[in-house]
Amino acid sequence: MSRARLLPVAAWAAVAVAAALAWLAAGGPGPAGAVQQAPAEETPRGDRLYTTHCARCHGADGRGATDPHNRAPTLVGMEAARVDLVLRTGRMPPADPDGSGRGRSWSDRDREALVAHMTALFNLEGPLLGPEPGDPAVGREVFATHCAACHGYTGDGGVAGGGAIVPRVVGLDPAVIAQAARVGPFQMPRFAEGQISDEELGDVVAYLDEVAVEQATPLGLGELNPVFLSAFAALLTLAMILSCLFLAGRVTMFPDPEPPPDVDGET
Amino acid sequence: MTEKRPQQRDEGKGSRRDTERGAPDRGPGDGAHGRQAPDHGAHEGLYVVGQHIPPPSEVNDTIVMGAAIVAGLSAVVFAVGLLAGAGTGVYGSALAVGLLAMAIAVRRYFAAAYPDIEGLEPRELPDADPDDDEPVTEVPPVARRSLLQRMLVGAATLLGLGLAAPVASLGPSPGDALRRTHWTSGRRLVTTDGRPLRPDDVATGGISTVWPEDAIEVENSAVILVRLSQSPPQPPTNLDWVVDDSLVAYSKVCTHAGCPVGLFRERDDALFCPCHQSTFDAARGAVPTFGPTARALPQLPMGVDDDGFLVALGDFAEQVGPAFG
Amino acid sequence: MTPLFRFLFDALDARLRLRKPGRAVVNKVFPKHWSFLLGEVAMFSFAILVATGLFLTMFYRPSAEPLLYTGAAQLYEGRTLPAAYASIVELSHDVRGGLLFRRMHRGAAYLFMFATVAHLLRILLTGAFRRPREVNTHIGTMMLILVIALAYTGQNLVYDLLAGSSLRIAYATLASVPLIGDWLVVWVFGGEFPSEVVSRFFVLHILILPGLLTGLLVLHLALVARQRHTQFPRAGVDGQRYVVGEPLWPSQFAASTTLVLAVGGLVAAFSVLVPWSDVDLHGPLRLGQASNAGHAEWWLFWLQGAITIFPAFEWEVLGMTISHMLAFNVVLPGALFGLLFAYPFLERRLAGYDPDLDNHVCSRPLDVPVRAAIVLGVTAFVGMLTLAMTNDIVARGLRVSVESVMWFFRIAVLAVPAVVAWAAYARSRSVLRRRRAPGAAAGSGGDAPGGAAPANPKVSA
Amino acid sequence: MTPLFALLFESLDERLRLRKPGRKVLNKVFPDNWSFLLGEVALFSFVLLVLTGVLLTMFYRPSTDPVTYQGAMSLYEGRELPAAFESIVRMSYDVPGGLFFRRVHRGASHLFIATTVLHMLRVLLTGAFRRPREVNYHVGIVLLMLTFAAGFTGYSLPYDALAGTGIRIAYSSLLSLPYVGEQVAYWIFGGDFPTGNMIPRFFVFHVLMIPALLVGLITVHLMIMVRQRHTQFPRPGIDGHRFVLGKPMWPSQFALSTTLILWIAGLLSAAAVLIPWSDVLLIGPYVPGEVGNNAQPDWFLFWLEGALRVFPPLEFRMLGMTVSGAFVAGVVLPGAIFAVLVAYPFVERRFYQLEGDWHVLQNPLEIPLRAAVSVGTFSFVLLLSAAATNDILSRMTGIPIEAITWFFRLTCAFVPPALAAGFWVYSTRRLARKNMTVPRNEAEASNTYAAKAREA
Repeated sequence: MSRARLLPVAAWAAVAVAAALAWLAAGGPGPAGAVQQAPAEETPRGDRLYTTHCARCHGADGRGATDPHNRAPTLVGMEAARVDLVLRTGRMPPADPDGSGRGRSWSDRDREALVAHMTALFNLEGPLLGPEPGDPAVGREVFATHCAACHGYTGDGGVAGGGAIVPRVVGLDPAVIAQAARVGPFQMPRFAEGQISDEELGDVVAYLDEVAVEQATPLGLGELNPVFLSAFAALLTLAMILSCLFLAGRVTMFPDPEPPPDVDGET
Repeated sequence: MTEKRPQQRDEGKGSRRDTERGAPDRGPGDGAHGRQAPDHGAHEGLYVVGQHIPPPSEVNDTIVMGAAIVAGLSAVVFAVGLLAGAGTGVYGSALAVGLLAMAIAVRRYFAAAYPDIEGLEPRELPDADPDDDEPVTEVPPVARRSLLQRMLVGAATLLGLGLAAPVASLGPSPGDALRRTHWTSGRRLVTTDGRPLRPDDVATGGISTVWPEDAIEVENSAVILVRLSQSPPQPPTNLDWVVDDSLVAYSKVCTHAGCPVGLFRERDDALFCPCHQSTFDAARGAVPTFGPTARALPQLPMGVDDDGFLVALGDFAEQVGPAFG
Repeated sequence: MTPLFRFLFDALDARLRLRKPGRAVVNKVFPKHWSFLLGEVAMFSFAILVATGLFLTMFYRPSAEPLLYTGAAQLYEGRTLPAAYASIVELSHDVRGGLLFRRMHRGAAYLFMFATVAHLLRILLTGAFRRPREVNTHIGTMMLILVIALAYTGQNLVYDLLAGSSLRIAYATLASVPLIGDWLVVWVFGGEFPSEVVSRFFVLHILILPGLLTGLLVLHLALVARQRHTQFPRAGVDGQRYVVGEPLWPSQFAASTTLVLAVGGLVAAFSVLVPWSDVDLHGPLRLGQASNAGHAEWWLFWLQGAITIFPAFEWEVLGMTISHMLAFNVVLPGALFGLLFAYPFLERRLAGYDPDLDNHVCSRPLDVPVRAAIVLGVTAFVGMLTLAMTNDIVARGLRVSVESVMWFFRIAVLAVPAVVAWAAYARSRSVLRRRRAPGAAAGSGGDAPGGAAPANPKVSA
Repeated sequence: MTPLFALLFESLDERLRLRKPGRKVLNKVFPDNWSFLLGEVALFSFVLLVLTGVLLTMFYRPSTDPVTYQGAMSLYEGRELPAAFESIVRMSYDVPGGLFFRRVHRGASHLFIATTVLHMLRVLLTGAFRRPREVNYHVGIVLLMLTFAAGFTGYSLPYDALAGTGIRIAYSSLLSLPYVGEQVAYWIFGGDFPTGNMIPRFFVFHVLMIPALLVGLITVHLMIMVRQRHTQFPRPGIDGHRFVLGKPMWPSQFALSTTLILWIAGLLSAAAVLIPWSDVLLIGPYVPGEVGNNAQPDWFLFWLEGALRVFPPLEFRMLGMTVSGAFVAGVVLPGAIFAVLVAYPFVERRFYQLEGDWHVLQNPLEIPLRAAVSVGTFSFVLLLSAAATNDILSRMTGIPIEAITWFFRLTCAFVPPALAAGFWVYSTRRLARKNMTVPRNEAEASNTYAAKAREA
């Protein structure tokens, strides 16, 4: 019986744990940072960083290579935004020689120096975007129209098939969000000014910040995907069954037969 | 704690608590037995005082049949009238006549087929009444009884069916509404907020959801505009409907369960439905490459008008959206 | 009985042992008297209301948001209407059968109201409310209140101009309650007039009130079955111990089936002939618009009559406002229903019944002078109020000034009931005196106790 | 008993003679086993659903007409929303307790459906459906369908983007009916999706028709149960065929049930605080032509969603009708599963030539057919449900979704039959090992039970 008494307690412990898990599964809070426009200037620091980390594949002239075991693209004339994005997300230099995986995470100072250096060296095109957060309400509508299809209504991400995973975009650096929308990295489609204006990008950033801070319950849960909710429904039911076990006198269903008492209960 | 006092499962007689406590098994009939009803011949708990056996009557039978026929017919009139869009007066009166006729039929039938009983019921029902199921009393069968019964049942059925007719009012008849969309030749492609699009508004590898300029957010006309980046479109894509060799438009309504196909994988030009993961190859006429759907997304005939805006050249060639029919 | 049906019945019987309880049911005896069918009529019209109502809910839009109507009604084609009214116009003009079912719903509602009141009067006049049936009388009274509430909410869902007037009156009535009036308004309307009222009334009308009504109906019938019917005195029958009448099967079943079909048929017929609830020309509720001769529905005449003819006043008492509305739209109906609830005990006290004696035999309306006086008097009072509401029409008809008609009613409303009550009292005394005369016991089936006379010697003495 | 209450009771009793029937009710015996409480939990959560639901109807607006939201929710302040979604936002942000009661309502619905299913499983596995209780078993199955209907319509009413997508899919399944699909869909939706009548109608379905049917059928369910008495598990030395053994309604069972409903209410309130059931505000209102990634229905419809996801592409015309994957997976398959449930009691009775009435429950492993069929069916349903989470799985494991889908296609096709066969073989062997046979009638059953007892 004492074990039965413990059961509901155990159930609630389980609820708490699962909630924490779900929260982690949902990504938890992300970092937030500021950006400045990077000037085009050659600096010794940038030069050092480039030669140590980039030149091996992209070559000192930044023209990349095309031999089978090194397919580094040319950097000349590439969008500055794309370079900045790749560095911010730590995709370069690659962890694995085949160009996949995430490498080191750059300090802002290094990254800015490197981008500035490369901009000067290989005249990278276009501006670096660092939108200021705008109106979240407008942002929600823009997000629903252009982004939700892949990233989910709450920016939670998902799958895109073909092994492609759509990343969670909540709590990212505004610059990452804005530049990703413009340059369309990897599998992601591009969105031109004509589709999402710069200030609309700011609005989207504001909306995603809103999502990042939204915590609907004391467990820190935001709005959950039905699958995670179903896990909680299961826990709730489980807790209920445990309660029944606890409340009911008789728990065994088909008892082992024992010799019948003298009263005879035959039909 | 349990002693075995026999207990009939099927009669709520006695109280189990008494049984378990070993108290005398008092049936709920107690108190009732004292009273004796005047002896009119007790019959299964009902004291029949008197009953009048109806004499067989051809006239009566004819009335029943006539009324039943009228009821059935007017039920049909009601249904047909309603469906055929006749005036309220027509099917309304039909319903009225039908119900009234049915009333007469039922009334006359019972008057003929059953005795008119007057009985005494004790206020305390004796609970221990015999468990037999003889009819209250024998009635000489009405002439053509089974026929009458069948006609009554028939009329009742027709009435029931007739009263089901209003179901048809619940929605218009679809016609070919589901096979047409709002796309016609010269219709501009506009975004959800109504801006007409020029080809260069969609970046390479970009997508955009567009509508006919006069039917924004009309589900069936949703179109997804794709700027292919990897490979130029090739058959079965209709190349005449492709603008500057990379801009192609498909219906956004999934051919499986009708979700909007909003997800574009730029690397392999694949359109992907997030609901059930149907995958379409945007470069090859959006033929399904994976998932539960069997049909390609219809391609929108698209061109550019004199002002340089994207326009439709006509409606979709194939049926849009999930399968039906 | 067709083989299939017999097979199903036997299968069920083998599992549920239906025969015996079944027989108890089919042997239930129903006294044979037309007035005992009033209740059934009410029940059947309720059934019709549910059936047609379900159909109507498929098209009704419980919302006052402006909506562009595009349909067959020339009057409103291409105009923006409140969604509720638009859906009513759509029902009447664009939905096959819509107008008929709307009319049937309204017609059945009127029948329901009428039959319920008539049933209540039968109970009151024949003393069917006496012990042991006070409980069921109270349930019945609550059902009457629910019926009125249902009719009222339903009539306003149409959201036409008249609904506008009646909603405003309800708003004013609620507001007139001292101290909590403004709260009541907010709770019912959800804010300033009219705000949420449509969706609120919709839920009340299709969900809450019908739910309560169904529950009470079941209880009402269960109690009738448990306590057996009352019945009119019959020679040679000890009505205190036996009910005389027709068994449920086949006689009463035949009667009821006929009745339900007849009710349906009549309602349908009237719906073809009478334009119940055609509101096209009223136009939608628009704030700040009202129409002349905006009469309430007939079953509310007595209330509107009360606030029409009685002089207006407004007193400040202890910081509360005691207004004309409060007196005649809150206190007056409250008092009447209070009297209705109290009446069984009141009569027992006034007529001095033995409180431990059950009564199962109905007495004739004039058997108890007190009852005759009170019931008929109050009925006359409500009737006069009802007439009073038509004062403008009377004035037009008789070509006299409304004021004089009003003054006539101000007096008549008080005088007529008094006269009626006095007359009834006197008449019933004389009736009793005549019955006590020798050789008059015949019609009264008097093997007492409780033959004809109220089950108590004191009264007839 | 307080004097007032005593007075009331006495006067009522004088008029209605309540004591005798009252005693019958109070003496009704409830077998005490935890699994018999599942049904009660379902009943009580339904009660809670009605209570909270009535409250919610006071604020919900069944309409999709655009209205401008003014309130505390900054995301939507001053913007145009469909009235239904606007009322949900208002309910959640501007009505005191609104969000809480919405969550309690949703949580109770999860509990309602889950316990209904479990109750049904208990009845199926232990053979409580056998004659004379087939009728009540079928009533129960109809109740189960109604709970699904109630759950789906309720999920749709907020008219958020997920709900809209769900309605869209339901509409497509209706369309896929051969021949009549279009007309039926038009009848239910009042036109081509999305219509203005859609949400008002779902509202009426959800608050009026389905609950009315539920209440009616629950009453029938309970009345039949009372009339037929409870089944019960075998108890040594008790002739369960002739006696029900358990707690009388008063006081034991009354106490238990009261505890139970209070406990449920408490549990649900706690859950409503901790878990964001039915928070849909960030998801936003439904806009035709838009859908978000990982759009799932509620868990109890996962099996249908899963069927739609894993069913191989199929679409051909035959006899002038279109047979599509959506039709087979969304209409035929569930129909078949429910058909199996409905038919099973008769199949079993025929298969083993069972005789007479059965009132004592039976270990499913002692009757191979039941073990095989139930395990097969429910493993199938569970696998389909799992298949509905393929995108989440793919995302968590990194395995491409195509692979996962193929995995489920194969498992759904082969695992359930394998499991069924396995259980068949196991339970047959088990019977042989205990040298038992499947009893033909209850007497035989109790004899074998007594025999086992003597061995023991």
